[in-house]
Amino acid sequence: MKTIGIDAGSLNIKVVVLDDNKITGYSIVPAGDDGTASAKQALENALVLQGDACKTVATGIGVKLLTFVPQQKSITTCLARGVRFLFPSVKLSIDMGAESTTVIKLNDKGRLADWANHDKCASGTGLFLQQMAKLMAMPIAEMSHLSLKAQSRPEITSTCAVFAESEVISYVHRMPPTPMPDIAAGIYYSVVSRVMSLCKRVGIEKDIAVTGGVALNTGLVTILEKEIGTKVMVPEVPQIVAALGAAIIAGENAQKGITQ
Amino acid sequence: MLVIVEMINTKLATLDLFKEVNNTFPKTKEIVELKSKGKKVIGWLCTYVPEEIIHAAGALPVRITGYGQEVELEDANAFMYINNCSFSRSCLQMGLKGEYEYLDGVIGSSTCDGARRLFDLWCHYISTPFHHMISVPRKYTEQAHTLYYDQIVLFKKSFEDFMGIAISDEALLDSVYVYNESRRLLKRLYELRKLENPPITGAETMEILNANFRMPKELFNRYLNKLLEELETSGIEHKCRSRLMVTGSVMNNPEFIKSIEDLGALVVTDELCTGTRYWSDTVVLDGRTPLNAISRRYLDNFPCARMVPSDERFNRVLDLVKDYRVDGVISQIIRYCVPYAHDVPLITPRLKVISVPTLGLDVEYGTSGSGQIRTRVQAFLEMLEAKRK
Amino acid sequence: MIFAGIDIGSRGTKTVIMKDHEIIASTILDTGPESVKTAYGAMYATLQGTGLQLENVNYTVATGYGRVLVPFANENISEISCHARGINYYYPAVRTILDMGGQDCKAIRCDAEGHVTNFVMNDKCAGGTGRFLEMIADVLGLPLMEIGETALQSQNIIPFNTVCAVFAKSEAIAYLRQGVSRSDIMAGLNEAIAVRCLNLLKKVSIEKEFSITGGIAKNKGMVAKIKEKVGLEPLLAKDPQLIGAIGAALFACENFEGKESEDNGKVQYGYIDGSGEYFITIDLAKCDGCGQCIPVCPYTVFEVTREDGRKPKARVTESTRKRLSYICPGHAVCLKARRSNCRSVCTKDAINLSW
Amino acid sequence: MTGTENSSQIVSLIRTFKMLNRFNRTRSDARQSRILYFDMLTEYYTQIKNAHDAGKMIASHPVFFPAEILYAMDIVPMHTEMTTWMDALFLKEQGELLAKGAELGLAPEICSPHRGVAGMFALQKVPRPDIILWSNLICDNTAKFGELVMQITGSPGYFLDNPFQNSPAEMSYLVGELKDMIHFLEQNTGRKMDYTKLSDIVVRMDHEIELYREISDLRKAVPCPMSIDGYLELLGADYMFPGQPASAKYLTLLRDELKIQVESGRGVISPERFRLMTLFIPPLYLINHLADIYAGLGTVSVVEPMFTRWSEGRLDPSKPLESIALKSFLLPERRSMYGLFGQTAINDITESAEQFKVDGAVYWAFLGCRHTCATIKIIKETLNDVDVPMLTIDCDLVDPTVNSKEDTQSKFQQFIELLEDR
Repeated sequence: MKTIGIDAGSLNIKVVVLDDNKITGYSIVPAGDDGTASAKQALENALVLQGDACKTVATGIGVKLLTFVPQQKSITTCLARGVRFLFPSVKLSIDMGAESTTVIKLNDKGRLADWANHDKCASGTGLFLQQMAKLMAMPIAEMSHLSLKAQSRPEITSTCAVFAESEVISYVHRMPPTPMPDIAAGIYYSVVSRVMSLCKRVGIEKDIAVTGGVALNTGLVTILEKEIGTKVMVPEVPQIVAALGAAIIAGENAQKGITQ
Repeated sequence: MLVIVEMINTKLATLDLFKEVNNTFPKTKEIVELKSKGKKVIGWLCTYVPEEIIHAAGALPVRITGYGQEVELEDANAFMYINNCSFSRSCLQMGLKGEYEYLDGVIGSSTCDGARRLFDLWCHYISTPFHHMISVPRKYTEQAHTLYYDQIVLFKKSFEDFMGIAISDEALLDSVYVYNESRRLLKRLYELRKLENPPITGAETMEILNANFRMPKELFNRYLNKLLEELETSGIEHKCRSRLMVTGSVMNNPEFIKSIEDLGALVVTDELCTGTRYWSDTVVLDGRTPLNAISRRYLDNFPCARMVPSDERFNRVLDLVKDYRVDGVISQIIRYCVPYAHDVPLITPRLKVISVPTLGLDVEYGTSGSGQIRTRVQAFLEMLEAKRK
Repeated sequence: MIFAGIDIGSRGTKTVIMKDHEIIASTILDTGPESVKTAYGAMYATLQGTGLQLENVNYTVATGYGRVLVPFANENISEISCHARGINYYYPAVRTILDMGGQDCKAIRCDAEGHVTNFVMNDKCAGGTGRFLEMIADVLGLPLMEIGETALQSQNIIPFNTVCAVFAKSEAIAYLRQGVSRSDIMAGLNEAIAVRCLNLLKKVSIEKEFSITGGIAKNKGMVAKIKEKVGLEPLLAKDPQLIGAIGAALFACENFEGKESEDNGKVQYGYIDGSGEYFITIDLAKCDGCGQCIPVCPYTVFEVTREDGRKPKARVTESTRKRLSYICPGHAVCLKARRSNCRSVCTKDAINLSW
Repeated sequence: MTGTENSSQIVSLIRTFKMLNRFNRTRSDARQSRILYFDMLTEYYTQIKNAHDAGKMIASHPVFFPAEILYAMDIVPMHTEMTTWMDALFLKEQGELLAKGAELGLAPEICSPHRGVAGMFALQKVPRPDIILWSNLICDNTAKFGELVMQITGSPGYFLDNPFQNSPAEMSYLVGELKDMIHFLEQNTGRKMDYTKLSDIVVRMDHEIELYREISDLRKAVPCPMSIDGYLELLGADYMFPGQPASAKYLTLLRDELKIQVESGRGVISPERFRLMTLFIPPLYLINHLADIYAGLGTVSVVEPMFTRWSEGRLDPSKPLESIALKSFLLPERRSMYGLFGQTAINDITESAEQFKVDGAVYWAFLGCRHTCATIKIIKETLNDVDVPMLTIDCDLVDPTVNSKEDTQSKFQQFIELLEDR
């Protein structure tokens, strides 16, 4: 039985097609201005790969726009299902998307037990890293392996992303100016310590997974592993975990005969 | 190459001793040594906890302070939530990380929400053997003194049970003498800062005050005595563009004051519980028992912003401004430090009336003066100079 | 007399050259990651076409975020004082200034001479700064220059109740996804920012005349909204971004006059007591601060210091000034005993001893 | 003090309550107690509006303050925080008050109702109180805002110092403080304290505490007969009308209504899918929106351990001042919000969870209330031990700029999905 999950993120729309618990196709399309059109586009890409499909569940920040998908679920529930499907032993999963970071805790049955996302001052998100890379005039990938070469690292403490940026600027404009690798490490540590604070809120428990687009950033994941004290599992395509979860829920709903 | 002679004060050797204590705190040489010899070390949180009683029982009182600079408080944010003052969170973070694991006891006082919640969470999450909370009234009436004295007796009794000894009046008198001596020496130090070109900067004074919370009082008095002699004969004179006073929330970071003084001003006095308010009044016996005299001193001492009526504190602040000929006041208030935040619309007009402007700074505990703070302080100094012209 | 003011902001570097109170050249360039290079680059770009070199500039004042790192500046002054002084150059009647810079937003009160009497900067939250508007322009895919006009075409202003820059950005994205027009979103944001600016201005109490400085003053939508909230017609300079640099140049002019007279005078250190006159005279015009006199004197009588804004000069140390006769045996005795002394070693012949 | 005084905020509040009641009286399913509640509020603010014309004195006081003393001395009480609450709930003009508070120099981290109070008095939107009363029950904000109000209004004031713990010495200190305050009021208002009247009030107060306990017990029923709107009414009844005939009538009527509903098995929401424990107070500016969300998802707030769970203990009318002092220790808030956070506060949570058969808990983390947020982690762990998940939502009480409607709704939806998934 074929089911589909759509995750309407703020920057990308992700679609996963599941056929009897096997991922048979997925696609990632930039959201652009008109979310609905891109969602339909992403749907066609995925569907074209293997004929028609009936059961679909949507999630993500832009979910309200996908009026053409009746069944909608919250991002945390979908993430829980997706992570459980990929790594059954995981208890704690960190989703670092473009817009926000969400940490979810699973209970023994693999269901969502608790979650935490950012307190009032939001920083430490994918967009924050993008802005920092732009400020340092280098691509994110280069910044991440540059950070591994740092001797010491300046403390970037302001919680607000905009002020964290002015702190970075003040490190650049300092006499003597702070070396670039140290600043890159400082940026990464400020992102990681925000994530650690969230993990400590829900309680750190082995095994740990990292999902979302930022999980592809090896420099960040290495620093996170050092801070959290254990290896973390990163799925092959970390961006589609929520969409995968939505597809799984679509299958469950079909069995339970739920359509609304 | 242009040689600019930096005035390195090799003359104040004792100051380096104090800096050594501060840099190694909380695990300083003396504390580790005393612990190994079996001496009890008791942490206290607020200036309404009478240190003399701890000292008289033969234990070493140590003030619990947070990190020396602004750091990421991961655990404390998870345990105490982000909307509590960063002083409490910084202390809790050090406690949770085991930096104070050598403490045999923690004495709290119900002075403000931050302090009392730090005490609650410390008791709940950190296994320090002995805890005691002193309930402190917010008034100076006779009734309030009776209640506070009753609380001090309760504290002495429960502390005696814990230490397994009785604290005699003689022991209390000895402690009173040692602490009064310390207060007199600190007063002499501050008197030097009334001079036209004081021999000591605000940052150096904070180093001395910090060390004073972190070492045995007898040792501190000896060092401070030596330093005062060095100072009085050093002939060092610090010229300054403006004479400033620092007020507001609890602060222990000399770097913050240094970043102000690097701009050419001089911090000549303060109204902090880690400064003037700590040593201001001495214990006066005049016919009372030592315990009663201690109780009266601690409730009537230079008040914290929690006490009502606030005029008692404001008048003393205005006296400091006149005595030290202060040109401008820097009011640094930690976010979510409510007692001091509420005072801003009360104290600022009173200072304005005697034409002393106030610069309000919105800080976190342990800040050492970021780019934004430097800009505001520099603009403030330029404003003060323009006013003088 | 040639004076320069350079304002290194977090976003742009503004430079102004003045000849006796007359602006003869000015540039606005992007601030690069290397602030020292940016400073030199901006200075040379501005001097081009004036036929002047860096050496011809008598006095330079730096301001803005990177002011401490300008190597050729005689002095650095905070941007708050410079903006007050700068707007006073165009409109001496202005008493209240709203400076909306890249990183922060400032409300300044000043007197008739452009001296600051009170100021307040926006608190921890970055809502209402240039950076905030840049983030929103990014999200809406509009060039920064156009967001002002776009806002003016709005029919109904949508409420942005959160002031946090990051949350406002996600709200803007959500509105965009729901098909709300860019002009309505922009107008809604201008409204939220204008309210924040009004609250900031009220903290220093608003007094006529009123002006807006900094890059955002060129944003018509924002200026119109602030005018509506404050209820006063803002007097805008031709180029509001340059006000900081102009103020710095004016300070350069004032502070240079003050310093110039003292520099070529002679300074005497010493005293007369029962046993005679003991004076060491240093000719500031001749002394170039080379510092040779320091090592040669065994009693460390000399030091070289650099007073704010002036070139480095030698002087007698404070600690020895009052005890010269006990320390120094006099230049003749010293020369005989040690074959060289402060006077002999001073190539500019700037030092003279009375005994 | 005659002459027309600017009380525009009070006038519009009165107009709103009357208009609400006219509308409620037309609806057949409206709760009669809610209509009586709005009549009480109308009368309360009419008293304040006409006080000076009627030659009476107004005394402003904060939350958890013994207004019984003022009623016994025939002084018109004005509850400061509740007046800003009402503004946020019904007039939606609190933004103006908060902006004025900021202009006075109050930092955004100060509790928003208190910033609103300072703004309200500075904007002179309410009659000028003749006496400013304040106390340190329950946090630093209530302990500090009084002196600023005195500076703004120029009226004399008295600070009632509430001790930290419930020891005999502290209890007698509090009684002494009450005596001093009465002496101060007698000097400044010319009114004498009528101790027999105070004893009558204490009798009614004791009876009302019993009614609060009964109402709380009735809400243990499945399905639950009352939700959030009733919760806010209960708070208002105790803060503004302690020991008054009106509140006795209201609480009796409410108790009877709930009894009928419980006997007939009718819940306030049907089907009742999730029973929630509410910790602290939901954002007042979102209350109507929240009522819709609760109804839509079939959730109901059955217990609020920090605000509606009174301690055991009876008042003795023969010793009125001792009774009023004791009441300050019986208050539901006293165990978790002021004094040491001990085992009794933790037992409240576990017992409430079991007795009210709670499925989940929502903690409305009001960022202006620092000392309650400090206990979030301990409460969450306590609920975890009894297998009850807890959602924390950062919000404000009256300042709408702190969190958005969509953010609250999406977080709440996620939590319900979590409960469904268990």
